[in-house]
Amino acid sequence: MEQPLYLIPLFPLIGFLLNGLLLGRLGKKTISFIACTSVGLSFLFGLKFFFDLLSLPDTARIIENVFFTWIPAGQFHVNVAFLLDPLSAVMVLVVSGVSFIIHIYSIGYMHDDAGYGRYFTYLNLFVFSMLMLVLADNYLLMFVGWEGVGLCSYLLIGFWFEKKSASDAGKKAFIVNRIGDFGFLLGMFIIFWQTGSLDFKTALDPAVAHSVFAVGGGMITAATLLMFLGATGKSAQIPLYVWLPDAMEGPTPVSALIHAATMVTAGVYMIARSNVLYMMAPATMAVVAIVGVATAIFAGSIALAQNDIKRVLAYSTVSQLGYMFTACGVAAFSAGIFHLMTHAFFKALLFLGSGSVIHAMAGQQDMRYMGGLKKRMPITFWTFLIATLAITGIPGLSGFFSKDEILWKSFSSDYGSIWIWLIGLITAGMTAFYMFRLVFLTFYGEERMDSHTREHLHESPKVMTVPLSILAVLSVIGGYVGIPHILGGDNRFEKFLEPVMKGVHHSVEGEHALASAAHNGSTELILMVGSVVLVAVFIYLAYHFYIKNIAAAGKLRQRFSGLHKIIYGKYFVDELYNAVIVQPLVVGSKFLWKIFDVLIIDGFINGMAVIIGDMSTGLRPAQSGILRTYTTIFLVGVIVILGIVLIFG
Amino acid sequence: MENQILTLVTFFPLMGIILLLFVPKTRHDTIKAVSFIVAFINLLWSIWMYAMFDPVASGMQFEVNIPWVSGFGIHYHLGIDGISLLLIMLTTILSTIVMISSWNAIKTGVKGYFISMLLLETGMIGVFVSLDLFLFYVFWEAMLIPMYFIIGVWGGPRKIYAAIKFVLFTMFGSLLMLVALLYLFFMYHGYTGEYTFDMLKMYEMPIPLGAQTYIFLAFALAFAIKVPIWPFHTWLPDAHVEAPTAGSVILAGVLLKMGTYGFIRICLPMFPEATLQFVPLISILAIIGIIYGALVAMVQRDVKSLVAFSSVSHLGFVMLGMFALNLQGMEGSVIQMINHGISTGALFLIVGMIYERRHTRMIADFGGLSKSMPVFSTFFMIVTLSSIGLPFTNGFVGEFLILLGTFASNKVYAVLGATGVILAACYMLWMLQRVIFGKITKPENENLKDLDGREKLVLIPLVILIFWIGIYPKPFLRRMEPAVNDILSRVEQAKVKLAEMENKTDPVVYEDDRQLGTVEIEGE
Amino acid sequence: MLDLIIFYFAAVIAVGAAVMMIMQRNPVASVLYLVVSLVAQAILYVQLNALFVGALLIIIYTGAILVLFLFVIMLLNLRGEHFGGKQSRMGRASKIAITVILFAEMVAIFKQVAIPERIGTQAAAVAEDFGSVEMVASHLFKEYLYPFELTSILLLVAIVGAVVLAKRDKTEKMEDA
Amino acid sequence: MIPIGHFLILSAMLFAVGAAGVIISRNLLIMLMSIELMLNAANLAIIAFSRMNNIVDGHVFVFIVFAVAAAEAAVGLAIIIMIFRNRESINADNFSLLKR
Repeated sequence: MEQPLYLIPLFPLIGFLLNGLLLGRLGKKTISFIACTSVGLSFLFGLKFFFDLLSLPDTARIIENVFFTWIPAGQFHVNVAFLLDPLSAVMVLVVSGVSFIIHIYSIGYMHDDAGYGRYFTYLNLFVFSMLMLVLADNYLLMFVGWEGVGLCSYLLIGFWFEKKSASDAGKKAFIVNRIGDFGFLLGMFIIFWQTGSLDFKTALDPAVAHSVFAVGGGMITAATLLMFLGATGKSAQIPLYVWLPDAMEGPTPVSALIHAATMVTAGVYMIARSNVLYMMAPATMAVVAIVGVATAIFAGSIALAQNDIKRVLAYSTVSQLGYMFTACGVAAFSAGIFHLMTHAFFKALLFLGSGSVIHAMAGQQDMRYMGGLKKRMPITFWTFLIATLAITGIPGLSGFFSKDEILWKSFSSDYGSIWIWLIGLITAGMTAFYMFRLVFLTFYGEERMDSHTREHLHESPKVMTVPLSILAVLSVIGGYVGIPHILGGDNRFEKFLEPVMKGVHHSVEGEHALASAAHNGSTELILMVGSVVLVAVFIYLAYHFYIKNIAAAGKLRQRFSGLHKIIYGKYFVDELYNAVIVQPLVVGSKFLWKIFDVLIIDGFINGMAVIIGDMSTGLRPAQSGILRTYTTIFLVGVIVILGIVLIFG
Repeated sequence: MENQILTLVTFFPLMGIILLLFVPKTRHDTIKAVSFIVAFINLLWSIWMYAMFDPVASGMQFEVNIPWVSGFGIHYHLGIDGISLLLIMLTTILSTIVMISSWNAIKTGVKGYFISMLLLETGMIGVFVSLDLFLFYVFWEAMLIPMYFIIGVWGGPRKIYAAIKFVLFTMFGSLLMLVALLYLFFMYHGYTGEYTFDMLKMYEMPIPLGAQTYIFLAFALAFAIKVPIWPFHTWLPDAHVEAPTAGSVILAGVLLKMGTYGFIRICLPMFPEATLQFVPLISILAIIGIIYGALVAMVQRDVKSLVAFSSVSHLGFVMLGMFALNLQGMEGSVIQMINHGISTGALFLIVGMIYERRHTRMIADFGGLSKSMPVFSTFFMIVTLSSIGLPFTNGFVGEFLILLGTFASNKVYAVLGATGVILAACYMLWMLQRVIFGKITKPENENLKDLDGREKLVLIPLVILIFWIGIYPKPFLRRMEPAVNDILSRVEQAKVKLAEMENKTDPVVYEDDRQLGTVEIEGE
Repeated sequence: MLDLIIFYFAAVIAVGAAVMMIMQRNPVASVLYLVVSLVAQAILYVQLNALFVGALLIIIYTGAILVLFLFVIMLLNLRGEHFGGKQSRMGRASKIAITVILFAEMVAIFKQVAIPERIGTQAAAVAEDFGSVEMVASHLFKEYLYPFELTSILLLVAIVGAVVLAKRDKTEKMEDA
Repeated sequence: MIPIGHFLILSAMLFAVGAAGVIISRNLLIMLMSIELMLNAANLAIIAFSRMNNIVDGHVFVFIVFAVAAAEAAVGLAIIIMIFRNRESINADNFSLLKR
């Protein structure tokens, strides 16, 4: 079915161009009107096409829109073309919906900022790029969005460019992402030269893929691993997660939109999109699952000891993204996307809530100087609490359904194992602990801020609290589209995505996993209850340390001061990268320049020049400058030549 | 008229010089206006030519072939295919832009400067249209002279050193080329009894492998110095740093392309067997250039020399793609030539603009310009990003096709080459951060004037091209495809021939070689 | 016989005047000796049936070039100290030796290279109008038209060059100001 | 009649005298005159050969040489005037700036 899908990304692009080209000439109202309307329109068009899609029969749920030929070179041929299938429909709705809410929120949050117009310009560009990413019908166009969102992330992290830490963070994000993109590029090359196309239709056709790749073969493993490298960059997984915590230098709505809800999930989307290929490379699947779960617990543990409210959330995001990759790694792609969606709601809410807090605290981000905000900012508090409950997986809220499905799949799937499940479970406990630590430190207890800040504490304006409320609602109900069978639901979300997950159904193992899932109903229930109990225990622990017995936390910290130092220092990974990669590169480059270029190559050249120059100096007296000497020598020369002619001629 | 379009485009700037001779040297504005108008009209001619160019036909178009020095078989033989068409367009566009950009920068010797610029334009276009080796050589050398003066007279503090280094490096290579060219001349006579320098005829000459190797090396060295391929690059940073802005733009934008064009026009189709043998060597040097240029660029303190080293890196990509010897790689290589001309040219213009304001190019002297010069910073960022190769800018199309092609021919090369993509982001963004981001630390930077209308006029066409090639490169790719296919078919034939030769054990090659030796003596 | 006498007469005057010319310290005297030498050479031209060219020689040289020399000498108002002192005897002797060797070699070359029988003997009779104005002119304006036109450009350039060189440097002063 | 060889030897002699003038004299004017003399010596040879071969083209060459000589004298004298103006001398040995 052909539909004008380009309407979805078109409006943010127009908004970007309008705001960008007329920068500095528009009033704040106009700017925000343009920006919000454009994103709102694309959300509406997204909805329209989503319902168009629903009206189609299950098996034919694909809307296409070929725009023009982008790069033709011999057999290589790539279009600018869009594709809407259930997977991208989910993404489009999440992206444009959350973006719209955050745009509204930003009107309030950024109101007093000097770079108001610039901010919305970048934000619209981001939405455009992200929609390109999810709507693309081939890998290359997806890569355009992929890099485009990276660029916007760079611009928005470094939004307050006068702060060196901000522009540093932006640069770091871009370069680390580039390392991932390097993998993405090479992965694309393999896919193109093997399947002859970068179009999803061809390259991701199971029949084509099976005809050119051997299951578990070197080529497919290399391709998927390289693509996964791209995903680790964009979605902040080990070893390329380091940029995301630093990315918190950007304005908080940006952290909510880009670094929690949408951009960082692009890697998950990409892997889910390429499920056909991933399912053919079991080795890669194992790597994905292990990296995912390792990142989850690693980042979760770092989050335990951070004091900056946004950093806790950032590490939490890394950790939750780890969950999503774990899901992909155990072939539960739709569970990963499900978690992606619920996470987008509650994590955006958490960030916006923290933004509201920071706004009220006049920029203070350190939780040690907060406390007792519950009374002063009730709406923020309640919405924040809902999101916290959602992320910890309290039954009935969205996070519960998605997280539990991942844990169950990692236990039951043939690709999973009990160890992955166990680590995932511990991470869930950690999540509960650090999230409630955050809530208790921020909203409960005594007010630790200075008196000046205290006087100015206030609830945020409506333009900020209404988005919070909307997201809170979504955080609660977002999970009900995918109630698992065991709880009496029929997991409509997974069913809806089924046509895209061709790889899962194509491979025998996948079917087997599904079958076993249906059979072990009681196990699933037991595990579910177990994880809820564990979460409750950790919430109590947080309550114990940060409300009831504050001294105990300090004692504990002293007791394990070494461990605390390591965790607080984020395992010193940044320092390690700096010492092992960055410094040698800089020093080596200086060596190449000063020693190799200047000393050796130029030394050789200039040395030749000096030698010739010295030889010439030796001959210089011959050039006396006296005209008659020259003519005399000239005549003697003539005589000699004539003589030679006479004698030998 | 249609038949003479190439002659017109090539020599129209010379007409401008004649006009300029009648303008008194104190009337600066008239001189500038005349040169700009001449360059602009030439741009219009070239656009007309572009419009008339048949995009699907293979072979040369607008051919002109009249005897020049008939005694030696030298012909005035011009003609273009898709590759040279694009390079000519690049030349005329950059030349026009450079005329505007030099408006305020040049204060002394204005007349001589603009005469040199116009002469340079003729020389550059001449190289791209010549189909006669002798004519090619004449233009190749002719363009050295104005460039020498532009660097040596209107350059920076070490201008003489830089100018002489530039000329000596180039001359060293081109003398070898001259020898090789004469060798070919006599060899062709030996085969057919006809004296000619005609490239198209030389394409058809079966050159024995042994001789090909040496001639290829001689030509390749001349071109490699011009490109420049590592390790022949050290003249480039010096020349760029010392040259005036316009000189740098033309140098990076067009002059370097003459080297790569030489490879594509002469080395590949004329010596395909030798080319195949030298693929590993050139590819490895290109990769070293990519990585080395990027690394060294990273630690530069002068913005201009940073951009100069980034050129080494980018030209490494061009060479890598070309020697992938497949359609994607070579098309990417050609489009990357254009891209590099646009992006790096724009970067040099931008550096020049800031230099006019602050009279320094040291990175450490800047910082926070985004605050005082937002428009400037926006342009700077766009151009930098295109240089990094962000999708939907021109750089991406080129780099992607190059790496795609290289991947098909050799995976290791592609992987190594792709690291350049990462490093490009490193050095460019680091530079960007130190120049336009951060706090304003130097009081001089606080009240800098943002770009005026003239400067915007200079940059906007380039930015439009950056996005045009990035988003809709089809018109360009389509025009070059027949030409690239022509060249590749020659290389393919050579592949078959080499394979046959390996199967047969009798030394055909050596017999040919001996025959050649006698032929040569006859010729002399 | 008469021819031979005239030849020797003119030859001796030509060489003698030339030698005197280079021996003079005063340029005015040199010019006059050069005139004498050239007139003698003109006689030899006539003997070689080159009547027109011989006439040109006198007109152009004595009439134009040497007058130009005299003008310049008068203009410069030269005095003795401008000419420089004497030079060493050794230097002069060696230089004379060089010229003598040069002469000898040239003679030897003529002997060796040119066809002896034709050089040694008198040339064959030529057409009546050989060397006449008409004949030279028809060659000049038919076969050698381009070189002739080029010559005029050469003269033009020389005039411009001479004017530029000899005039006082006004432009430099203007640039200084 | 006179054998051509006589003229050639005379021409050589005049040429040698001119050359001697150039290398011996220090007076720039006389050097210039010597050059004129050498040109005329060559002219004489050309005329002689022309007569010998019965080709009148030689006369045309002589004609062109006259033009060259005139041009040369004009430029040469202009240079001498300029030098004299700047340096108050026409002694060739005084102009050895190249040596430094």
